[in-house]
Amino acid sequence: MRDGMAWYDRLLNIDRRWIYVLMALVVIVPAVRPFTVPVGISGEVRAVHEAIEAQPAGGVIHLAIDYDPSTLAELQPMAEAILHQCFDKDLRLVITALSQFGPAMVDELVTRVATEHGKQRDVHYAFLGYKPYPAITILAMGSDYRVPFPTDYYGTAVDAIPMMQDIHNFSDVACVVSLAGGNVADMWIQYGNAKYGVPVALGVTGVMASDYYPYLQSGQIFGLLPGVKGAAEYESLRERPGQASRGMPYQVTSHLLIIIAMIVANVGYIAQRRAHAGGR
Amino acid sequence: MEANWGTLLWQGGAVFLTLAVFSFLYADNPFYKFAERLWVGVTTGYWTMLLYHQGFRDKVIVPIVYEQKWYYLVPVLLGLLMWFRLSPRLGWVSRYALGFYVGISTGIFIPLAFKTAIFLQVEGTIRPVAGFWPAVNFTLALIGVVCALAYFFFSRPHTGVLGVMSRTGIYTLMIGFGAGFGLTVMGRVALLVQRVIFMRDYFVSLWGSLF
Amino acid sequence: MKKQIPILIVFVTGLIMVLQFFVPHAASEFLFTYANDFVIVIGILALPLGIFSLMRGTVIKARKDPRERFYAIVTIVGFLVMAIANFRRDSGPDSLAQNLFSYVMIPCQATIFSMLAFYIASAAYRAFRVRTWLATVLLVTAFIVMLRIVPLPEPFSSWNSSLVQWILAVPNMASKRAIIIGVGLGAISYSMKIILGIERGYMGGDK
Amino acid sequence: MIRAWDAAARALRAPGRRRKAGFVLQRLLSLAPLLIALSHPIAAIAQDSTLVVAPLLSPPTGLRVGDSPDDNGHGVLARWSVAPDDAELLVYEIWRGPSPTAPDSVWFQVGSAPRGSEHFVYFDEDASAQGQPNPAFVASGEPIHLRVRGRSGDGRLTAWSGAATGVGKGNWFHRGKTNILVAVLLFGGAVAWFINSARRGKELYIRPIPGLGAVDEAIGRATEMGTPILYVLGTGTAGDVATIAGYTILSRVARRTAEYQTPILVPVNDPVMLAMGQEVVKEAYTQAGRPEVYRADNISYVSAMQFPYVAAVNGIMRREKPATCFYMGIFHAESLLLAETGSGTGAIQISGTDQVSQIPFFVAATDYTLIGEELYAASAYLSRAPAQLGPLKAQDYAKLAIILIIIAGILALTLAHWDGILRLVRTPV
Repeated sequence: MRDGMAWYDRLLNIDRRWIYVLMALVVIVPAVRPFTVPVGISGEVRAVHEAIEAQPAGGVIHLAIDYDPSTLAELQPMAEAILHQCFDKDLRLVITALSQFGPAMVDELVTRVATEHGKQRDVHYAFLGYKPYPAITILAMGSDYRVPFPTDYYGTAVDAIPMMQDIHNFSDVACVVSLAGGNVADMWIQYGNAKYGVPVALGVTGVMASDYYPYLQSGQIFGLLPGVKGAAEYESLRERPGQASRGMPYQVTSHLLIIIAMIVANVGYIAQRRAHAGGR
Repeated sequence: MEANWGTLLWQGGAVFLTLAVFSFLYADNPFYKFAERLWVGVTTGYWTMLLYHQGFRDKVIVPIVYEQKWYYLVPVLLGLLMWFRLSPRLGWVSRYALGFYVGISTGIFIPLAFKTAIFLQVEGTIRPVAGFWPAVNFTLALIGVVCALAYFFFSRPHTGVLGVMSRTGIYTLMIGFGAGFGLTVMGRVALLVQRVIFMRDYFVSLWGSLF
Repeated sequence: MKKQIPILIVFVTGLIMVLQFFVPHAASEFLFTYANDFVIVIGILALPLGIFSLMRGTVIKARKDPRERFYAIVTIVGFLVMAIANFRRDSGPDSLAQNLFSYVMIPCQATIFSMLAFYIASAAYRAFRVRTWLATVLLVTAFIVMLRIVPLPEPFSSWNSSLVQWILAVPNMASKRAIIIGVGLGAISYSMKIILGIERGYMGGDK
Repeated sequence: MIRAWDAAARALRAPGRRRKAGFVLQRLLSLAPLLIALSHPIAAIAQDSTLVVAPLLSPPTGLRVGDSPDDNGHGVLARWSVAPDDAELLVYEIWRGPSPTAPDSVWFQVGSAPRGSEHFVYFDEDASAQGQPNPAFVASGEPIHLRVRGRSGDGRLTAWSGAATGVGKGNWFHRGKTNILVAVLLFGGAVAWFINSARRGKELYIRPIPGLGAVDEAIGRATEMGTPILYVLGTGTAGDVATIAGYTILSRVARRTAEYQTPILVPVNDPVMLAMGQEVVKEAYTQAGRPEVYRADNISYVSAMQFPYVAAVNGIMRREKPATCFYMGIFHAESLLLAETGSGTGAIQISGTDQVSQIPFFVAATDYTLIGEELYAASAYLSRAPAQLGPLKAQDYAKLAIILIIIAGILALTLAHWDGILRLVRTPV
């Protein structure tokens, strides 16, 4: 042990391995002993929740699940929370997937959640599937869902789907919620909202979020779910903790650790500078 | 839970490798070195066959053998020139292939970069401004962009007005870096959590099948 | 012969590909695909060079140092087993190839990626100090942005969340835009130097 | 068969015969087994039978079909004048048929355009879809027959516009890319101009780049400590400009290490990069007059995949303990994995990348960082050759021009509501 060291020098020279140990601890503790943390709810998340909540039973929501497996970790919890909400409220769902590697994953997710709620395909929800060129597809859906999707994901003619009988285009849905890991989000704003005037809300990854706040201010989107935090907020609005809420304790403890490490280092640094300046 | 011993064994291997890689955090050690060397070997084997199935077959065998597109012999010939690298005296022959490789890549890059890095950025920055606070923020963002670009002026000394702008610019850049750093923590922690849960679940299921 | 012709090849192919961008005709599309396949095929056929280099390095180390022999065997056996296991294009769900992929490659990859959580913490501790004004700005921004995850009492939580939004939408966006534009211009002018044969360091120096 | 269909379709469409239409539909349904193969026309008819409730609105007029510009020949452009009832409509539907006089039943919809539109580009370049010939395929040079009608939000339709015919052909210039072409020519011209004026002996200044001033010191340090130098080119490919910039700096560094006889280790993750790296280092040693010190094995291929590459390079760092590490090129998540390991071994680290998302980690964890464009300016800074410094001047003027265009564009849009400048910089998708 280096005995001659002043306390501030010690703060400045903590072996990085101690930080590794602490980091390991703060993620192992919630894994072994789960606990919950309160989440503050922001207006842009509440807006999405309320828009769906305001629908009467039988109302129609278009859920556009436009992410692919690479951004699944952040966006799947949102999709799940919204599906639960819509099925709880007996809404009807039009579901599309405009990302190339998305459809199989969406099918798996929607079937699972619907089964949980005892909801039937084609009666309570319709999964239309994937078509390339999102911009063109969105434009075409504005005229009629049947133009880009003559049949749904499972090959059923859309005309033969009971739920779709009175649903032709965006004027028949209350709003579009697009969960996107890429620029499909922009296309919903440019074509869905700007051309056809359908209200659009977005769920995006944490990194993308900052690019979409301006659209919130300009009213081109009515709500925004930013990353895992947005998902966790949404889940806590549903009072149904899911993946995102379960992930939050880890995030809180680890962020706190890094913040404390930064404070410790800087307290040491300032004290050291003071001491050296005083000694001279 | 029903135990599938084969799967449990493979998972045990995965847990061992996970711990071996993590052990590098303490210091380099034989376990890490074992995991690293095994991983490098297995990956190279995987990559080789992947390139064979998806690249060599689709871009060499199919066009030449099945579709008789003889002009695909040209890139193949160039690819073979790369092998002259192995000869100390004739290594320079591979430069012919490198010439095509670099020329094609950079030629494709130039107009595309104009589009994505210049035109799309300029288009994204030109927005109408309405309302007081949006106008303030917008002006600040614009000043930020201009000053940060001033930092990248190379052909003039950073003194006078340019000096002030470039100082402002580097501060703007630093705010961007700080934000980028702070934003990334979340995703990295999520990855670590996945690993921890993977190991927890393994030990739980191991315990369950042993007792 | 050794240098002039490759530089000439770079010039001609580069120029053709620049022009190709502006031509939508089907012939131009064909040219693009064909040229792109040049890059892909050269890359594929160069792979034996890589494998040779890896194996040579492994063997040389093992010859020099007996303690390396075990690791050399691990690498070579790993390579051969995985290559043979993947000989068929589609291996079944419980095949050796699939198991090696799921239980060797994936866990190693996920683990080293997740080590970033440790490194990001130690980097924050070590690097974020109030040494200069510039360093302080970096530190304070990172601090504020990280604080958004921590539950704070109201009204601090909403203050912080608005501040973070502002940082992301204004200075952060400005910084990114400027870097992208600067990088774009730098890379374009660099590419032009490459095509014109002024930049030839990548082919071994100026002379 | 087809004729029977046409009769049925006509019966269904004629207003005032709806009851009969229902009857016909019933008869048709009894024929179902026979007709399954023709499910598409059934759907069209069934759909129409529900829609022809109200009297038809008046149709869009003056339909013309011609080649759509700026494409590879698999597209036609339809133009029309909006229907008098445009305000009541939701969309215009564009339908295609085998000939202008073909019966209604064989036409099918190929696209739609929001109300108020007066044109539609019908583009389909796939000759086959899912193994079947694609009926919507637009063959280059063959006539395409189209007609248009409007549809309102509540399902009312306009009558058909007259059919029109056009041919798609491949075009030799994309007019939407004119602005990019002009930019390429102007910028290329400026680069050439400044290279020339520099060669004619005009003194050119270059501002100091902090990271590069430290290169010599860093090499010296490794030499003093008797350790090798590690040079990492990242996880790009030999065709990426940032990676090539990394090679140029490598060639400078290698020449210096040849003089000092300090080994330089270059692990790469791509076989083409391996060949290029050996070429560069070998040449550098030859130019430094020490070809005998060159070791080809020091430039080694490690792994083609990102993370095994990092694992191996991290291993090299801990085992060989290089006193100096360079990271120049394209880096992704590995930036911090490498830089933290390097800092743990106490190495001096100099980094440079064009990847916006990774610069923060290099700034935090390495001693010097070339930020974005500085990576590209490095070769000019190191060589000071006039041909190298000239283009920098062009870059600076381009930056100035960009700043002015942005400001002018915003002012025009905000004060005069004129989007001309914005349209000037807009590029096709």
